[in-house]
Amino acid sequence: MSVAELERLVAAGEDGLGDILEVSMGPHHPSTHGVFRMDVRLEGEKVVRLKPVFGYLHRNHEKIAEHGAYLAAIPYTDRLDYLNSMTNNWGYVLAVEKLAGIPVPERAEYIRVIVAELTRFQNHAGLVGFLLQDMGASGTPLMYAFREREKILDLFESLSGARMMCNYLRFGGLRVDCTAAWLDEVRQLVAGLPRFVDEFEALLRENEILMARTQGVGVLSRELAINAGVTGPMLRASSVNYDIRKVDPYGVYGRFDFRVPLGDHGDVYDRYMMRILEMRESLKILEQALRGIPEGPIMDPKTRLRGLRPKAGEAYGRIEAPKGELGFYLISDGSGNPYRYRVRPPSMINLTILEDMCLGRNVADVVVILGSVDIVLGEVDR
Amino acid sequence: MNIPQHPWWTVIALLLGAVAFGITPLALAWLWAKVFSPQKPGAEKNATYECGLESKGDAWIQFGASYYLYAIVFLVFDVEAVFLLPFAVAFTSLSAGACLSMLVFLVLLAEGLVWACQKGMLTWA
Amino acid sequence: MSALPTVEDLKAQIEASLPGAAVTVIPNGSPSAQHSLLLDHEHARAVALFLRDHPDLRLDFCSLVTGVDWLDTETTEKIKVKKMVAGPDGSEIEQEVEETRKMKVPGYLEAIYHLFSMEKKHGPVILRLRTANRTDQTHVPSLTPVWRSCEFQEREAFDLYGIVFDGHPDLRRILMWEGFQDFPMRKDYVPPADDSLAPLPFASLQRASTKEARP
Amino acid sequence: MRTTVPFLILAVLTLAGGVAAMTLRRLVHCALALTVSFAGLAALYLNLGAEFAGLAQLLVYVGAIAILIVFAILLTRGGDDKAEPSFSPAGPAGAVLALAVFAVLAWAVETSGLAHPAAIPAAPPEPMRALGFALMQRYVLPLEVIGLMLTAAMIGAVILALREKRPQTPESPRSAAP
Amino acid sequence: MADDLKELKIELSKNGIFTTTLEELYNWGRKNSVWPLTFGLACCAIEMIATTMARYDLARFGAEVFRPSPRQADLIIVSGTVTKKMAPQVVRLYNQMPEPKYVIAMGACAISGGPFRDGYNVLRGIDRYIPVDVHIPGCPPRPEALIHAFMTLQKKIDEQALRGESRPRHLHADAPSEFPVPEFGAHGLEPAQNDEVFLNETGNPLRVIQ
Amino acid sequence: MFGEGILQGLYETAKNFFGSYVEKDRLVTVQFPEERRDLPEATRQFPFLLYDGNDPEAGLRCVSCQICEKECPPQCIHIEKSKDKKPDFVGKPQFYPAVFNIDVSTCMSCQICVEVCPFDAIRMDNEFELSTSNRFAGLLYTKRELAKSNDYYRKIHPTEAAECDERRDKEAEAAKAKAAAAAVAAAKAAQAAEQQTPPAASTPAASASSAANGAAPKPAEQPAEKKPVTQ
Amino acid sequence: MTALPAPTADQIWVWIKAWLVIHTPAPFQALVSIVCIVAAIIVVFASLFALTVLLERKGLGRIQNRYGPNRVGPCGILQPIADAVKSLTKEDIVPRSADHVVHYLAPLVLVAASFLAYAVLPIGRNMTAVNLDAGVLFFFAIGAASELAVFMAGWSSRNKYSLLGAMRAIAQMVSYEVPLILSSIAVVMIAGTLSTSAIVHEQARTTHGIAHWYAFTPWGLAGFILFMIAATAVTNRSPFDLPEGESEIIAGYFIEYSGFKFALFFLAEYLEMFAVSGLGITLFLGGWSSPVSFLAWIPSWIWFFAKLLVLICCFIWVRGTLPRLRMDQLMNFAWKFMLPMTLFVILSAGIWRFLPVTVAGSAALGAVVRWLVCALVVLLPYGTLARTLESGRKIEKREYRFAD
Repeated sequence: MSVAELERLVAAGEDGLGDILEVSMGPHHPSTHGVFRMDVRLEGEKVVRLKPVFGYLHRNHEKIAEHGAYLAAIPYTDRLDYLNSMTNNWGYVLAVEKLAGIPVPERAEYIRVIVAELTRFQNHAGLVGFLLQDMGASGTPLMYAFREREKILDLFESLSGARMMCNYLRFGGLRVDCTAAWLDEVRQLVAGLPRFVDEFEALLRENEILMARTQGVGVLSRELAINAGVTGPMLRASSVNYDIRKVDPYGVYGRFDFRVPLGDHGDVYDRYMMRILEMRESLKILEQALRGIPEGPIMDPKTRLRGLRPKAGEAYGRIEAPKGELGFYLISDGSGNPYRYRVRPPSMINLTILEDMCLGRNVADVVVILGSVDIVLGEVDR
Repeated sequence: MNIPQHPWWTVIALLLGAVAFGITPLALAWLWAKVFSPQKPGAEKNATYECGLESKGDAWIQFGASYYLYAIVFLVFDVEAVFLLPFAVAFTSLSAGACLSMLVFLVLLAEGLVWACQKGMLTWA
Repeated sequence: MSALPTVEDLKAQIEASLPGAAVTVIPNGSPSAQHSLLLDHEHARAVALFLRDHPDLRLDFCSLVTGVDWLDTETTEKIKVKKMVAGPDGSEIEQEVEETRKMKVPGYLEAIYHLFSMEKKHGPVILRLRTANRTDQTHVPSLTPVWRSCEFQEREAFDLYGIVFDGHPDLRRILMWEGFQDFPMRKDYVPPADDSLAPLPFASLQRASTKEARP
Repeated sequence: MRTTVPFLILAVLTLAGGVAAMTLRRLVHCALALTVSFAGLAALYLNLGAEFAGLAQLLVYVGAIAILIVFAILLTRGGDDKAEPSFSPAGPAGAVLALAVFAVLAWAVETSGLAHPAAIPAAPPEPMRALGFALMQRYVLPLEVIGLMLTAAMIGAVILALREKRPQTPESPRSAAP
Repeated sequence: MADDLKELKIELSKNGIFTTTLEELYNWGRKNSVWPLTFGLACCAIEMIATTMARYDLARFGAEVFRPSPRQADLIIVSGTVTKKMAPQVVRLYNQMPEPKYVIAMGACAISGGPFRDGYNVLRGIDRYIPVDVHIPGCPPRPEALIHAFMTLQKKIDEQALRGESRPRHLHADAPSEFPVPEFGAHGLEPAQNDEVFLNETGNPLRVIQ
Repeated sequence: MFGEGILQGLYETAKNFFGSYVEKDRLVTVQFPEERRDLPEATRQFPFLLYDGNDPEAGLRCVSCQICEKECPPQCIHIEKSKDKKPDFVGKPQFYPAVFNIDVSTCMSCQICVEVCPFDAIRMDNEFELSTSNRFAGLLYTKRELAKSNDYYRKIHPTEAAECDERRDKEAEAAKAKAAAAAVAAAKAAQAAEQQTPPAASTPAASASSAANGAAPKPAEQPAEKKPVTQ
Repeated sequence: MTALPAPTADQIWVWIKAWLVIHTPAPFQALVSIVCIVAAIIVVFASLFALTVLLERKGLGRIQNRYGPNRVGPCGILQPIADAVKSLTKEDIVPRSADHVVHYLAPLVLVAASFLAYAVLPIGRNMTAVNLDAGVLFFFAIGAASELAVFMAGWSSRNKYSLLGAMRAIAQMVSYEVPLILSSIAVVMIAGTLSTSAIVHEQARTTHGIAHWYAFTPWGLAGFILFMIAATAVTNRSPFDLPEGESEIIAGYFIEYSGFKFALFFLAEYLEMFAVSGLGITLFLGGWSSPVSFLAWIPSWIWFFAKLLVLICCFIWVRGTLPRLRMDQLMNFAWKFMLPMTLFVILSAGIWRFLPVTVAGSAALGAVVRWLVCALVVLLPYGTLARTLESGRKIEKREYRFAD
């Protein structure tokens, strides 16, 4: 080895940080929750830059909806956030109801709450399972989560005919009414679900590895969260009390007694716990809704589904979807199809601050942070 | 056994056996490919996998120094273990004084470790 | 939800605090009655900051950003024009003639912002920014410096509508690939010819994927 | 024959490893070849009946030193850098140095009693235990010195590494460059 | 199918018992150890995950070993909408899998673009670029339907001959094992389809109707 | 902090492991294809066409009105109207589909075709074992494959079918009564006209709006009819 | 060969081998003997690998409320064979830019190193393949090769993820090898030998019908637990499976391996797990000996494999439960917890020897005092270390507030 060489090595040693490794994580990656990609620059294993790249599932939902009738868009909304078709339906029909001024019967509102909260429950259970999967828990929590999810999907199927793509809500009400037997099944399920949440918590809530992996990781400050338009459990984990069910109550949410859990640290653990606590609150809402559900029609017979032509104008309807504020913005030009149809996808906007949360952290943290954001690519890319 | 057997012959045989155990299926697989299922390399197929994208930049880059430190500390403790082993074998018949001197040896190293710890050097970057 | 001033009051407040700002109220005819404010480009960011930081408004949460494409429209109007026409006697006389004139109203692209307040828990206030036309003057000021939440959504409007947001930190295509040249959400976008539905088993399925927006 | 044939094989292996380590073009290959050489040396020890020395050689050299070398290569130049052509300006000097070391060793061996088979004492019945006793009684002071040296080495490494640790910005200037 | 079987039988008798048993062993091993690639695109991916979960348990067929690296996978389940932006990646992943490899197009989108086929960024069926073994209609197909498709695939594997002209693609030395990756163009993918793959039942390339 | 959380987790999984041998709840696998769960009645996969009686061609309810074709969100239905007409179940001459194709490789199982069909002619099947290696022929269902009998419908959707049958029976009866009444009216015009109320709500057009309005059950709302003597 | 050993159940395998050997011509006897040993090790542990893979898949299934593979052959027992056939006939891909020679050698080195470790494991009474004086040292020395093999695999693939995986793997194996060796040194101290057979013999002695397993002493128990934790890490098993951390770096260092080479990695990983568990059994759990003398009639090799099976089940159980650690936590755990703890275990073992067996004339009291003192030497540092392990970041149970 020559002296010059040695000097070069010493210089390299002074530098000491090593080269930057540019890795693209995704679009095919086990824990990017679909075809999401992060262009990551690594120094060793530390992330020094992270650029989210998406659009790999951009399937032109908005364009298609602008070409179709108002009714035809409902089954497409199922496929936005494909884990939560019921709440997607609700967001859309809410916007149409606002746009066209359609009233909704009370019984329909109650059933909407029931299906929406069941949806929220299964979304959160699944998310927690996926999050732990990202942490390498070899599938067990995910299996337990899906075990319960299947029970909920069974209910959805016997109500609406499909497991995932329910296509159940209609502007002005619902597609079909539920039977008393179905409600009884829901009651039975709701009575059994707390046991699952308990089991889930026992499995991992106090697990040292989980706490070490999540506490203090991916901290999101209150100010940044608000400014970046983060919504949903992620926002509340950063101790912002903002839940559209409380702030801008839609449907009959104003009638129910439930609480909004808030986190103080804004880290992954808080986000994880928000989901678990919200599952419990959902069960509370479900109990009340099941108690209070009135008899009556589910649809105003005057409502036109086929060939709806709202007056020219626009409306923005938003709901608290499991992932955050799901909004639909519609502009009508008086014709049978929306002139502009726009989805406010919560998980896409929640991704805005992904880089801020990941900088300086480990590769392993990145997947956990991403997991805690709870994205669904169908919604991010639409 | 009446035949003088050096134990290392068994080790060598085991080594050969293990290598054969590894090579045989590889050879079989090669044979299978020859006879039935031809290998079909291709520009895309034999490209580096990177999440479905074309790999950009080389993987063989200069790595950060944090790994190196661990290797050195490991080396130190490996050597320590090598000295510990004869001591451990003789331990039952050693005097307390000898044991104390080994304790000193250990404490010296442990102290170094604690010092490194306090300097934050054993915190993974 | 605390009380939010009406759009007219908002307009007055803004114009009082920011001299020179031109704010137009765009009424909304639907039952939702969500009226909006059209801002001028020069003062858009100042207005946004004002709305965000005003202690009574605190519109700290920009929920939705979207682009809309309004096509060039042709309006025909009948106007009476005085014209010299040849009189019956061969001389020119002035006569009122009814004439239909086609007016081409240039279309424009619009960026729409829906603002809410997380602190005051009210909203929405809707802002609109319009480009001059759809072809070469498609710039509007970016509001990303005011609200981070606009970052991806403005990029999306850029990607799909071609609205250029001046001052955006990282204005690249977001959903389509780099190198894609069209703005597919525009109303007059036509997919490439080789992109027909064929070969589907029945040809009549060629649906209006290339059709224009219905009137 | 029984002792010489294995010896020859192992010696050739060791030497081949060494030569390969000098001549191969890819540094990681050199390191791996060096490992083969280490392993060959360990096998030579074992062949001589020095079980402890041989296994310790494996443990320390193959297990730790080789890793260290590999890390050093990856840390300094990535993996792909080719070694320089075999004859660098420092080459002849190295050769002279190697010869000198060899000469000294040869002289030492020749003058010590080990060169004469008759002088080799019979191996103790429990070599490990004997080694332990020797280490803890006769060589206890060297042991402590070794302990001190090891600690010093560790501290030295830490200090070296400490210099490299500096406040890091998320976007270091180098990474900003394309 | 019946013709295939007959041909297979004749072929088998020609090759003697050795090939027969070898073939049986080969097919038996392949069909019972189909490891899918961890690869989900959209809605169908959730049903694919549900299929591996406790209720449906794809593991019973020995297929729960989802490998994240294409090098170790046998099966790529194209589960969901393939967009034009994603299509090159899917093809590349398929290319990077070792032979024998199988493709299941799960759900309407993967087969034909499904409900989204009107979209400007949606590929109208992954079979334009890679050969698909089994199609499952549905949007999304139920987990049972995926299991059924999986069994269809197993049956297909089981019927494949080791020798003779009817042997599957991967046993032909000259049949391609990788397919050109489409490139991003200014308006769409180029080329819009691969004529060597996109064939109708008669084996003729399907032309795009202009 | 001492590992108790880990131990608790291990206890939970052990409970599930041993529980799987004794408790039904901890071994939830349904071993498809040998074991099958009963599909709920509402389950929908792909549409099929209903026919009455035994002849799939003659009994086909579809009158080729093409509403479903128009309303289908993914546009997967293709209908070609017949040139001639054939009588439907009430004896009214109607068109029938010369070609009725559904591309199940595109169908999104949304059931909107069922909702909008005014003739109870299209319903959702619950068959899902449809995987095929035949991309084109295997996934294009023609009229022949789509036509299924009313008995089949009764089997897979008993409640819905009963409702539908009842409605159609009423319609048929009403039509018959109307025809009878018309016949009677031809003879004794004045008397019969007073007795018979025209069943306005039961025309196909009216049931169209009912189906479109979320298939709200409404037979109860229908005006009570005097049951005419039939057979 | 003077006499065959008695063909008891305990010695049946030894007897069979001896029988084979004495029935071969004298010049080949040594060869036959060696071949017997080698074949036995390879066959037994390769089949154990197949069994374990199946067991793991089915066990994980049960933990997750499902069946696991059950359709290939009766109850799915032919599943591993199907996998083997598939792997054998799978195409082998070597990336173009890879270092082909090293890429090819890596799995072979790994498998060879894994098999070599079995040479010194006493899998039954008189059933140690090679009774080396420095058996334990041999085991660790051989283990060093597997680190290199992993590096070779990861580096030669020239894939970013595989290189990350390889770096992780080496850093991890290197860090946990130290506690692994140190915790076994405690046993060597008390046993006074490095020979594995001698260590087992030492533990096979009984007092009042209870064997002298080192796991029955406080330092031995602590040492065993530490040893097994380190073993989990060294063999890259969950929750220390970072080098192949699927959710982060896809498949880690063997990301580019296909066909049977990949299967060899799989095999080697399991073989290492068996080997290191076997060493744990040898060192702490009395090897092939029975814990209580009235169960001594059960053949020794059954004892060994029963214990091995139990440990394997524990590995599976842990894998089915725990999430993975992060790299920095893993390293912290090794250097700031495992290493000091093993040093205290050594200290405890030293104290154990120097404490009197009887106190005030009572053996029972002596035993109690010895137990308490040694346990304290381990437990006190455990308490402090567990507390300070995450001193930089506070890890705590949290309470949450709710807004109405």
